[in-house]
Amino acid sequence: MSGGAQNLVELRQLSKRFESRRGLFGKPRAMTAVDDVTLGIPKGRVTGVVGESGCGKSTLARLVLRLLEASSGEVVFDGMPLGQLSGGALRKLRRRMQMVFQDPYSAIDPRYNMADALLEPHRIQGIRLSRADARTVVGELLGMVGLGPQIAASFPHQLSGGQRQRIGIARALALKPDFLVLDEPTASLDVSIQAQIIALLEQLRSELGLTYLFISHDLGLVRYFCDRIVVMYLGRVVEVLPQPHAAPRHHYTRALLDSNFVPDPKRRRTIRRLTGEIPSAFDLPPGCAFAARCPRADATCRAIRPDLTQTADGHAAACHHPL
Amino acid sequence: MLSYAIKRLLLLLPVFFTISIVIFLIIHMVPGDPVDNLVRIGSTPEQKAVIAARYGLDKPLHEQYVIWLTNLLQGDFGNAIVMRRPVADLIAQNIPYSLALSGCALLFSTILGISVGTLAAMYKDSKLDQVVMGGILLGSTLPSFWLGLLLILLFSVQLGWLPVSGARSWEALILPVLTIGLGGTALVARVTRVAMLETAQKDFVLLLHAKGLPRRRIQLRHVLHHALMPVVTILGLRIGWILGGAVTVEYVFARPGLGTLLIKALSQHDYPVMQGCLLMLAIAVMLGTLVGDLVQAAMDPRIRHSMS
Amino acid sequence: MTAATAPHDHFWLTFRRSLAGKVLLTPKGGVAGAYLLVLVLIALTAPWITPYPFDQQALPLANRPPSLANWLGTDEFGRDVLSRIMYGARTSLSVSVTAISVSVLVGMALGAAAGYFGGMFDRGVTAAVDLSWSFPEILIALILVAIIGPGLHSTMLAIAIAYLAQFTRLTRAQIMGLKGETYIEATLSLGASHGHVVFRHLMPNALAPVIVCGMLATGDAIILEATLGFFGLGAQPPVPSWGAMMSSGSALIFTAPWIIVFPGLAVAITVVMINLFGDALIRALDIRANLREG
Amino acid sequence: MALLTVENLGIDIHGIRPLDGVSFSVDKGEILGIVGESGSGKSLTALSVIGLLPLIGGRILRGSIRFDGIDLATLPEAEFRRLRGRRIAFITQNPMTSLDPVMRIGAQIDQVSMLHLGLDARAAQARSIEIMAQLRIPEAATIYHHFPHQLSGGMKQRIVIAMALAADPDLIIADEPTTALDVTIQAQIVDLLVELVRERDVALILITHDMGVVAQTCDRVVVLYAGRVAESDAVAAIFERPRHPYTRALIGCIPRDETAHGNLTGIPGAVPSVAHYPAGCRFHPRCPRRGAPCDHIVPVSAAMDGGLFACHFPENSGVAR
Repeated sequence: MSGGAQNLVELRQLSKRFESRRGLFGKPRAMTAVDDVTLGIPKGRVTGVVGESGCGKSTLARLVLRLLEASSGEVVFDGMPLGQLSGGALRKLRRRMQMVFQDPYSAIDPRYNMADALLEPHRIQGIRLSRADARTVVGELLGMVGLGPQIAASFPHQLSGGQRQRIGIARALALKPDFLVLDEPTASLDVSIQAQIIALLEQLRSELGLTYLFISHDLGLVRYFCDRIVVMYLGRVVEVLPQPHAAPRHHYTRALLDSNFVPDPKRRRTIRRLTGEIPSAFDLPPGCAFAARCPRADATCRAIRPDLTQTADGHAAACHHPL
Repeated sequence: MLSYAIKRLLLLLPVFFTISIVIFLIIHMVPGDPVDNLVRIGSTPEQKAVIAARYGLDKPLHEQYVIWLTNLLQGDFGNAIVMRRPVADLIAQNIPYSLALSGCALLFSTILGISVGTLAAMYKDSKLDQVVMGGILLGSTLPSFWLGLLLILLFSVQLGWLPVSGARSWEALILPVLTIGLGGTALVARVTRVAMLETAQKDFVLLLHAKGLPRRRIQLRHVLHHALMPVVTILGLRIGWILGGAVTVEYVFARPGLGTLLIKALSQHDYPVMQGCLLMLAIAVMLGTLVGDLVQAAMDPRIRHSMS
Repeated sequence: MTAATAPHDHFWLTFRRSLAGKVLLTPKGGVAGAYLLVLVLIALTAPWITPYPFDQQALPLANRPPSLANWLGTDEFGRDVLSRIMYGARTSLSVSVTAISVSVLVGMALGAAAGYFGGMFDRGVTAAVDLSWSFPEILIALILVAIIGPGLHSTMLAIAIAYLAQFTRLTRAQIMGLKGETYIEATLSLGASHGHVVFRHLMPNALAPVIVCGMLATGDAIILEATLGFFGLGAQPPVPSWGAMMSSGSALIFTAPWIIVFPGLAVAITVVMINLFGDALIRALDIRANLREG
Repeated sequence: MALLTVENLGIDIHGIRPLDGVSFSVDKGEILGIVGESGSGKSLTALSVIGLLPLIGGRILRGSIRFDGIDLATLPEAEFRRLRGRRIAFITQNPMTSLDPVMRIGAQIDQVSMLHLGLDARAAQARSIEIMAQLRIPEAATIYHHFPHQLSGGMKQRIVIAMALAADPDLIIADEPTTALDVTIQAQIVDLLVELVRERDVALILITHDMGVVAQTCDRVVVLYAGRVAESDAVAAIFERPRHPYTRALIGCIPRDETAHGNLTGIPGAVPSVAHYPAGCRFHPRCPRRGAPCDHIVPVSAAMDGGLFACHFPENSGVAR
């Protein structure tokens, strides 16, 4: 798509609808969690996806790894369309694409000690290890994420949140994948630990040449960590920033940026209110989903859904009146 | 609220039909020819033929069911084989006794259980709480028929205060109600206590304190309201418990009632009576669940709104 | 306690931290554990340790109150009540433990399948379970015994079926809850099969509450067995069971109350002890306290 | 004399002591930020000030909490209750769970003015709707009759704020009022709170884990670490010349536009739990500047240029490492 870098993963018109029904007599309703997303994830880079709750970023993360079946569209991983793979082939391919989860507290089975947790990926993939090899593998993985070998015998409840998230990362790396989906990996951690984990992820990426898809609600963090930023609102991609500090063209991205609390009292933001609430994903308006809250919205915006249009520099925005 | 009630009622229809099918099938699950299960032993082939024709036993099963159900809905429960009377009469005769017993026991368990559970929660870990917890343990573990016998032994035989059995006076109701009520009270008290303690941990209760409301008002007005919701659920769902208790207790106290009738029918293999009794109990259980749901909906706007 | 910890101390420390230690070292758990152990021993060795054979009749000695010769009195056939209670423990325990074990196993299989795979199967199971759950176990058991006929085996079957709903419901709820845990998704994302997820993660984690619930239900099953026996639908004479003893004794409540008081006491104490033990177990395992409300 | 002065506060909860020697003050028209990570004791500080420690089995061990001449630490519950919600209001962290789900929104706000101001139902309703409108709740008169589950998170938090304002308090304590909300909604709520303080001349204690929120809103800051005050100062001073190494590290944990790749490192180690507080300075195991006395001598709080800090080797103060 952009920047010349080859895409490791490509999403083509990916959509996911959830059907639900209120009670036995309620009308069935469809919620479109991810709506027609087309996106390339360049190899060896960090692609960030940012948005608020209900924007579909976590669903997108699961669609990319086919942990959820897409309603339509497809995901192509390194030239292989995931949707056409058989169950067995997909399970094999999972070695190459892994995920780090938001909640480190429930990401490890409470009955497993860390050595067992770290060896589970091998066991699942049917890789037999001798006792000595297993010990080496555990030691290496722990070392890779900055933990000492004594951790191997501990159980999850004996570890801090930061340590658990390191184990989560080590498990994801156990099978030497090329691609990691990071689903808000620091959202449930203290800020001092969040920064540690981000530093670790940066280091691992440069050492192992990994490709990341980084999901977050924190624009400040995404702007620091990512090479390219995808902004989502109510299931749709509204803007793709080719560089993290590119000036936003979509009004929603602007609003997100304005809502960011910069840790500098000398740069206090002037109070600029974004009125209105995020609408329910169940009954989306026909036009631009952001129209109800947008200061520039007019009749066109409310009636016609703007397409994601790209300019030469790889910058894309879905807005009738871009900034 | 009314539309909610109607919807809940409609939801019960499939349940009713399922139950009625199960009860209908009982007679076909018992070993032997269904006709033999519907007539007295030693009946003549002519008598058998009459019964078979009446119940359509020569027709396919689903037609038999339709006949049976149509009869039922017209109030025809069939004839008792051993007791030799219309089942409907037997039920009509016995049901007031069961209603009185179950109603009183339910009232007793609810009022006592909620009060005791609330007190125990408000004074958690105190002597009072420990006594209540002990009572709950005993109340929920003692076999009810044995408890009934012990109460008879104490109050009727030793002290001579109350009648041993029968249903001739209101005094005769006291011991049976007590016997069932203790188990029910224990159940209600336990649920109330746990629910009160859980609710007290909620954020909104902290905020009520922060608003400066008096502790007692928070406990009795806000926390208790929430604690009663699971109590109502349990009571609605397990109203059968009370009725089940009534079955054994009626037998122990030799009271007339559906339970005694059912046990009698069971031991005499009087299948039409059995079916009739079970159907009545099933309807009671369903109504119990319905009332529980409606009370819940009245107490919680989220439930009311969930269906519209 | 310095670096040189004696082996004895080490054992003690390990025990104190183990599950058994956490249960048995509480006052309630200890007393209940000791009682249950003794009861099981009595049930196992009853034929050799009872003062009299359970069926030794002596009509001249009928309906005797408790005495030195017959500590708990004799019944209407002059049989020793204590000996029969000890023998009855065999019946009551074996019936309830067998029935509940069967119920737990089948219920876990049904509940796990329904909870994990969902769909139509789940809806069917849930509907059946909800239906049967709102009827008291005693009623279900009575009907089943009425259909298949009285006796120990039908009692067992009736109890097993009567409690099936409870374990299916509980297991399903457990599995549903665990399914939402991140580690299940994490395991799936590693390419795990459904079998791996169910048997290596879901079932082991769902086990503890179901076992504890089964333990508590064993107490209820003893009552249920006794009730069926009381109605004359359980163990058939001359096999002694606690319920059957009370059934024959209920007519004699005015003249020989001991025939009915003591077997009932045996039921009551046993059930209380099972509950105390279960509570200690719940605390030691740190399971939700409201497990009991289903 | 400030409106609220907390001095040397220490508390006990079931035998553990999560707060130790906490001091700060706040005055009318001022926003005081109390910032810290999980387990720093910031929420317990709030509970101490509104006298709700007993609810979680805690009690004040030592120190004083002086509010407008009254010592709250020794005030009997009956009198404290008349202050709570009346002169000191509280805003909780999670608006989703902070309202009674079975009670109409309006009634929950009315409760406060009826209880504390003695208003009748009609007057209370009028007042509640007026406050709701001031908080820019659209169609306040309609929302008044709604139940909590009919509102979004941001709207619920406005209702919680309306409850806090219902009796015209002098001091508002907001415990992470925006943490559970979406980014754009967070900004709305924070702006609303700042506006309130400026317009109504109330004192606001804003408890947060987010140095960004502090920088954008507060006048003064107290940085808590493991139940003790690491540093307190005016907000500009704290960000310009942090003296405690923890303060500097905490600020450095938030990426800014100019933060270069690889410069976000976090603080090594983990936040200690109450049961395992280290001896001496509680930050010393994670501190880049630690020296000989740090692991056994508790640093005494020192004042400099209007700020306070508790460190043996402070930065920006001329003390050599």
